[in-house]
Amino acid sequence: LEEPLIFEIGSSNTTGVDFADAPTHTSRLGGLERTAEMGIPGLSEAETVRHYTRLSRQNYAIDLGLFPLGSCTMKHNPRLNEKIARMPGFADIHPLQPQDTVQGALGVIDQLAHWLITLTGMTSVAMSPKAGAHGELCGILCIKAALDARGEDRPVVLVPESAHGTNPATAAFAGYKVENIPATPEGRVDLAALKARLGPDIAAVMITNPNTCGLFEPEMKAISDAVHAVGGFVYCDGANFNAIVGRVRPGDLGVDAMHINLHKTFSTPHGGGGPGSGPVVLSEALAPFAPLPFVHRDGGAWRLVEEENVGEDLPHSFGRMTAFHGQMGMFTRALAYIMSHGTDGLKQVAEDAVLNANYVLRSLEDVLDAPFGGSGPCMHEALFSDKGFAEGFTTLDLAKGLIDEGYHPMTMYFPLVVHGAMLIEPTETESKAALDQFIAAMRHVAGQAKAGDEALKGAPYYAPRRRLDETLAARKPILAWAEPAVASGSGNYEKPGGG
Amino acid sequence: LEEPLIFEIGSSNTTGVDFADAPTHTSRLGGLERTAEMGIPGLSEAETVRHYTRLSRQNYAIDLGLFPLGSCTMKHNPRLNEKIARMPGFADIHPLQPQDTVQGALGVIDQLAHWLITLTGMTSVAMSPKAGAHGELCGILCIKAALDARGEDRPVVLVPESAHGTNPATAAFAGYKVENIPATPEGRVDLAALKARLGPDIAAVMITNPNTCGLFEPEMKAISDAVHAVGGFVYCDGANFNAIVGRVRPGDLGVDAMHINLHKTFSTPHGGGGPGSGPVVLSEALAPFAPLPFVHRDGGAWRLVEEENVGEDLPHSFGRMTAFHGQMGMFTRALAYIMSHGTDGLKQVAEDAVLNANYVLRSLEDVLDAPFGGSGPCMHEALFSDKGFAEGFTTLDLAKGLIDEGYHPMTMYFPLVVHGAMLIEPTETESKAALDQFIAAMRHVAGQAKAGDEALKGAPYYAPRRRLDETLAARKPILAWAEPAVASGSGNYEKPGGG
Amino acid sequence: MRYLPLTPDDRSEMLAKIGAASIDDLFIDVPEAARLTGPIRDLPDHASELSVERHFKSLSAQNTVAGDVPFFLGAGAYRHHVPASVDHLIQRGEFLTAYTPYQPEIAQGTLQMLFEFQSQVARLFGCDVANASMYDGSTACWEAVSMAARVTKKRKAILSSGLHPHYVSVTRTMAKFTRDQIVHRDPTLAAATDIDDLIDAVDDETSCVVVQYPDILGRIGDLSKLAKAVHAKGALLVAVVTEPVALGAITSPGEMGADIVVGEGQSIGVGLQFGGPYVGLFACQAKFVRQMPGRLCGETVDATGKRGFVLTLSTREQHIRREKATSNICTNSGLCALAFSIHMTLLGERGLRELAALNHALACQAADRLAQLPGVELINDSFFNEFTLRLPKEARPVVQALAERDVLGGVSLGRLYADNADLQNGLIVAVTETTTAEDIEALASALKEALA
Amino acid sequence: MRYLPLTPDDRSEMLAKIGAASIDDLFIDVPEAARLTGPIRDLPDHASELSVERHFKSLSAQNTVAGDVPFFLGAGAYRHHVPASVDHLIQRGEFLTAYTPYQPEIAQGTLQMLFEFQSQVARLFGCDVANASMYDGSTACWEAVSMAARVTKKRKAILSSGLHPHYVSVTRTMAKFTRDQIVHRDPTLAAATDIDDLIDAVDDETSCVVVQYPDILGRIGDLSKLAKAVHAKGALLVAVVTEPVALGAITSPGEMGADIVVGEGQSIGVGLQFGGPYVGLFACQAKFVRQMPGRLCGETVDATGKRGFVLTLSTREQHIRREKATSNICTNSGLCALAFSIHMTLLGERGLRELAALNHALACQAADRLAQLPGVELINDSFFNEFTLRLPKEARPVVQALAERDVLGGVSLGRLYADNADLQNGLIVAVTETTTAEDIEALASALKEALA
Repeated sequence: LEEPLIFEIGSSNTTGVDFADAPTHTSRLGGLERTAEMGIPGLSEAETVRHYTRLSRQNYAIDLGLFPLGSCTMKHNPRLNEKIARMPGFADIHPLQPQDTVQGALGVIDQLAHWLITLTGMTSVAMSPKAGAHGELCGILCIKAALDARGEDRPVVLVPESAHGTNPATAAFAGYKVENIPATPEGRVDLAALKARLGPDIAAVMITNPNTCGLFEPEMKAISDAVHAVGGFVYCDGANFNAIVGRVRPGDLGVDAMHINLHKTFSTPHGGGGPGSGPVVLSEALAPFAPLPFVHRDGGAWRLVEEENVGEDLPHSFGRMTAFHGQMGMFTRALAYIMSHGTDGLKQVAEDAVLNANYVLRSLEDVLDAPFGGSGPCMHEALFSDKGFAEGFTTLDLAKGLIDEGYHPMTMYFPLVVHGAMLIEPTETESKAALDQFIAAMRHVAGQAKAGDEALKGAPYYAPRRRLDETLAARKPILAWAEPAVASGSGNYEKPGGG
Repeated sequence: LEEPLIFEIGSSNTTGVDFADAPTHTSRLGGLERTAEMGIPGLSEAETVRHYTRLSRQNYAIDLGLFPLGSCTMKHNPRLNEKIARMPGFADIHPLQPQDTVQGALGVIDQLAHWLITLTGMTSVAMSPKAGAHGELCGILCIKAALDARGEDRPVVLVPESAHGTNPATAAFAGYKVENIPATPEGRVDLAALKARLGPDIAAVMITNPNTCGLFEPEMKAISDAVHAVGGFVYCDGANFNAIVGRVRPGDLGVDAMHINLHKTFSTPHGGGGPGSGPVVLSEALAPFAPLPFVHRDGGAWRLVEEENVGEDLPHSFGRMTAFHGQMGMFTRALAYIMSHGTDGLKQVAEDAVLNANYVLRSLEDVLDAPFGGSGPCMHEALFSDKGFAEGFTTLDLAKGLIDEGYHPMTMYFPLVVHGAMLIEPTETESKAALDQFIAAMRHVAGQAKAGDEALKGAPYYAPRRRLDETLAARKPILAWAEPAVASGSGNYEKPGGG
Repeated sequence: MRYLPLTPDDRSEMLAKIGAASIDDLFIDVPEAARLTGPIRDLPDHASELSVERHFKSLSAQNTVAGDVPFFLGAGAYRHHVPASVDHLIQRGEFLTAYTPYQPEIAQGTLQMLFEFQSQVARLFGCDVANASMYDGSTACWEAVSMAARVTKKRKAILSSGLHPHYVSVTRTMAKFTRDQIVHRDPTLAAATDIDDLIDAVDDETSCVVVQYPDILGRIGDLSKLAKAVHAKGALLVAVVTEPVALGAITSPGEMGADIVVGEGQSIGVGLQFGGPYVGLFACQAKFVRQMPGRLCGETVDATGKRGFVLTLSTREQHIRREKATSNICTNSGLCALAFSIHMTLLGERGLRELAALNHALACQAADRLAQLPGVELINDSFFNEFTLRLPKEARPVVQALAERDVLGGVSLGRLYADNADLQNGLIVAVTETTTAEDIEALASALKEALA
Repeated sequence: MRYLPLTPDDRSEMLAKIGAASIDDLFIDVPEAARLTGPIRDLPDHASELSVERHFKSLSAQNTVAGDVPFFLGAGAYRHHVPASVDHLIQRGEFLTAYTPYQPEIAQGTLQMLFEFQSQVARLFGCDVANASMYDGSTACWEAVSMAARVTKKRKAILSSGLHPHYVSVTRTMAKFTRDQIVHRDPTLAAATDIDDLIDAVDDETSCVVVQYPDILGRIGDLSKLAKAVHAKGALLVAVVTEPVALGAITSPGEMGADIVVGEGQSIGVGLQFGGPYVGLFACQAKFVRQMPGRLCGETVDATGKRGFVLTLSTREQHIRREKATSNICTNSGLCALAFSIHMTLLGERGLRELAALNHALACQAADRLAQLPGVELINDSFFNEFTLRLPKEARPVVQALAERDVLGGVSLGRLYADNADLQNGLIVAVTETTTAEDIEALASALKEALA
């Protein structure tokens, strides 16, 4: 059964919520009482539950199977963390309650901050960024504020070719000119080329380490030293921190700022696209410029530093990035994750993540080209290219074929430095049996792509939808529902009962 | 992907639960320390979540669609009730806590008891029965105890041909001889035949009203009077109470005992087969014999009447039917349901249940034989027969065809008085659009059965499994997992990775 | 009404299709005199979710929550930590809102789970087969007595004095009507179980001997000799396990020769819930399978040869056999069985053993600590996670006094055996992995005060 | 470790396949000096679920839960009753543990939901299109300012004095780096909004005027004239809605001519959560769609012609455009958008109107009751569910005093405008359907005491 839209089954006059009668009163709405109908449909509770239950079943999810998206780190989301986030003392408190009435919540923020600083070997952490890209922005703004404080106007940020798209976008959003750093044939930052470009116009270098080719940057400290030597700062994209957590501290490598995607390393659920949370750890040089608000331990009590009392604590703060104090619901989950794993568990996370990725790399390199496979072990993700595919067969075809094998595809066409890139990150929460099953599926579709099996071009066949026309969607955008008479695009819909 | 058994993917040495280390101690296990391995497999949490999530997706459920099982009353299960049942004051209290510490829980039981008595017009209610059949047993035992108290030994219970299987089984389980009462051609109890059989050997008559043909017994009061006239009791199977809740009180019809399936009328979730809950309302004549325990309101406090203090309150109680006090988790849900609906809502429940069933009856009677369709309106379920199907085509075929249309089949081959019976109960929580869609599907498969479409014999084609070999299962029962080398029945299984 | 989707317009259209003028026309079979008009007495109209939730929140707050205080109650219901994933999974709509799996093609989720559950229970109990669950331990116990009578064609059941008194009550109630003979006496506050007495009591009329393991006072007795004695008389040994976690630490009844092993599965996955719903476990050796009560799930193949599962051997059941069924049972405790099975899968054998070891170790600590109190005597020389103390005074008011100090200190034997003067000073104390050292100290100190 | 499935045997086998002697061989790229050996400072080994849960339970208990006391806080975050089915549905693993729907064939659940969400938000705000959500209202507000600059190619934004001060802060912070010009002053405790001032202030350099509706003090101003004035200068009108429930009672900004309407969606479905995660709403008129930030879901067809949904117009986004993107945003607030959309579906237009009517009625009751207190003055002559009182003394310590009486009595303007002496006596009081008559009385009486 196809699931119709709520607009096709609901009505403005139906509701799934009952209310007490409103007491009589004289309206004081400034003369702006709503008169026109909005056209927002309602459903009874039974219909609502069924609609969203059915919709959900058209999704792939970690709870259904391995989710090998490189750089996205789709690992198991512990249900304990969901339970904790819903405790009334965290879920049902207002961000502007008097601080005495939210000491436990401030304690969660401070405890998580403590572990993030400890794990990264940095000086402080800004907790309020709402997601990874927001954290990047926070880090770049700290750098800009620090340079402003020095009275320097450095216009350029250097970003490797292989960086996440958010890196150049963030630097540009903050007003910087973005220049690329080339990669070596081994998939790493070209240190010589970098050094050659460094100078007084360079505000910062943004590096991802482990990088997006799945490799650790062994020259990271040398890079940092070179950047610092010309007065610039080192921003590290922390998306891949889970590969080294408990084993390497970015602070020891000279990093000045790094965001941590709590949904990656610390497994808060991704929720179909968010919410994220992107705390940014900062070096001593950048710590004074961190944004508001902040939690401090002050004797026996936790205290929130906001605009009103910032002077004493953070005179150089660059300001506020968001209303309120950040993603509390993600903080509880991440702290629960850290406590559950502990020292031994976190180290094991990094080890198993890397072990699983290398196992996939070595189990597939005879059937798929691994451009940096010869460089040595990978970190937590294995990178392949489309070299050797039959004429006209692409990474996209292989990915769609994988859907029919029961899997979500890997990250495709990223990093850009590898042709038809396939970036596979199994994560540490997959069992060997699950990996073996996935490897077998990969070998099957790789065989099809290399043999030029025409059936692959039509895949997926067994998903809720066949390949979707993305060009049509962009050329004639239909972004909101309209009555069928108006929106011709809805004409395909068959009314229920047509069975 | 096929989902393997936990025994095929887990191991005795894997666990998804962490524990604190046990403090050192000297074992005092009576010399019976476990030595042998049990062979119970464990999985990590990630694997466990995935296993059960995947398994769940092989089920049909109300949350996915209309569930037209006649007499089973599969209606929407409100999520508020799930939330309430999990409040710590109900979910995390022990049945033997001092009564002062569980006053709110006793209050729930007493409040629910109050509404059940009010809605049925009876004198009291026994709350402890664990399910409908357990409630039947409770009612029959009350009757037996009452007869014992009168010094009468009446060996026979009369049950209509159309009764639920539990009725005769219960009577037999309690030591009674069971005799059938015939039905009239209009699908009702044959009052004349019943009267002819009544006499001093009759302990009770067990009637279902509305009956299992979906019809109200208009002569119910006359039946009760006749039974009472010979000194017998009237047991009413309350499985169909939802059709008349708020509109008819069984107490007004002379009923002496009736169980109420909380998961039917009051929508506690069925959970794939239970738990149920079967409180039994009792007439004045039977109330003194009700089982222990009982909740009484005693001044300002609620008091639990158990073995120790029963003398004063219920000297004639027939005893205890179960450990502790009944299905607390179902009581909270049922009480929340009653309060949520209120007077207007409960009446609407009965009206809409009956309206929906009649709509289905009249929308299908031109394509399916409705044996009692000419008798007038039905109550909350519509009954059809296989009359008119092509040679060799059965109700089972139609049912399996309905699966491919996206529906769970109706109740089949019940009641026994109709050939190839199909009993359809849409319930009040289905919308008209949902009914129309279901009716269209029914018309389609009815057409196939009447036309003798051979494809129907192979249905279902699109379910997680094709028709299963039930004969093989019964002839060579495999009821527990064994290593494949031993249990040849597991030989079909393909190891993961065979992709 | 948020749960009722029909609109007034829908209702009019539908009545028109039916050919009825009003909804009352559909209730014409109800005699005029029996029709209710006007509101239901005292019941207000429908209420918002917010107000219903408030009502229950207020009732909930009137109860002392086990997790909020030092807590030591057991006696047939145990407080264990249930992993959050268990409740998450059982709330999936496809499990929660499914019916009994009579249409196996679209119920493989429930069926495979039941097959796994049966297999877990059979292995846990040391039996060949188990059914797909029953209401609870007490009703499973009666079903076992009833089954033993069917198997042996004898009608005298001997119940151990160590059997939970509620289970004894249920058995007596049922037997009163079926006219089975029940032999039973109350326990005594002694270190040893009554196994030797049972061996003496079993005779040629005996259908079964029912023994609880560990027993109501927490004592653990070796069942091997008893099994031999029972079998020698042509009777069956029925073992009852109210705390299945114990079997992670001690040998199972099935391994010691029990024919039928029943139990209460609440400890694993289900939670306290003030006594219900719980989940009855029922296992036996293979030769008795066709006399088992309740639902059974079995393996088979579908039309294309794929493995699948179905409910089977239903010729034992009421919906097929009607008055000739082995039991009148229809409902099982499916969702609780699911919770049990998920929790057991999370534990696995290793986790179960670790859990059991932790329970036992903490119980040993508690027993030693409490036995130090003046006038307090530990009855047991063997126990798992529960033991019985003899107090220097009646236990019932002591429990009350502890509750007033916000300590839920155990179950008094006076609550369970109101009429037996010899038992009034007995207090059953249960300790699980949820018990902390501070809890034990809190009990010790409150008990000392209460006894002073 | 319960979350890590590899066994020691697995690890050995896998290392052998890889050809590595030990796990350290896989970390050879990490320079020796940077490798950590030994434990993580102060961090104990892994902890049981039970002990982690206890830790958080204890922290949770240190907070005053809004639902446990009379509660009147608003100012950008509102406590509404969220139906239980919302949280049930968002916890379905298929929603909770899915990724961004980049593979549309197996993400139609999330995609169709986003399409429905976009449609709901557009209709609610009176706009043509909405995006698939943003972090929160404050960041959506800055994105709107930034978008207006792109559309108009001008860099001066005029912010209403009624705009939430956190939103002002965020905008100022960002503008400081982008060198946009921001015009803003603090509000005054007057009955009227500053709409007339804004009309006077807009000039040819203005990219946009940003106005909150209802504003931070709860006042409601007609935006129609403002829209005309803004458009006359070639600028855009950006409206900010921090309490979307209000739009069930009053005309939406889009209907009055706003070009971009952004808002905080937390009120509907999401809950308070101490400030996050929330869900930013972003809608605009059709002609601006290609300048929108964030993710967009659009309708299309699959290879067989079936309707389906995809993320679209991604040439605006960072993963395609990199440094030329409209925003650096990657993540949205998908799960909160789902919660919003489910709650909105349950409400429907009828429910939203009923909810809004109830909020307003109770707020009127509260305002009238509190304005009776000696020395207390109601500032607003218009409001929805939130209004501002002028107290006879500084509000901040009064709020503290109320908290000591277990009443969470509102948000003091001193907390929001620490440096503005004129505002220190202001108290913002919010009232929703969760507020009872008893709550209002409790506040009135506690406030009377605190002011005495």
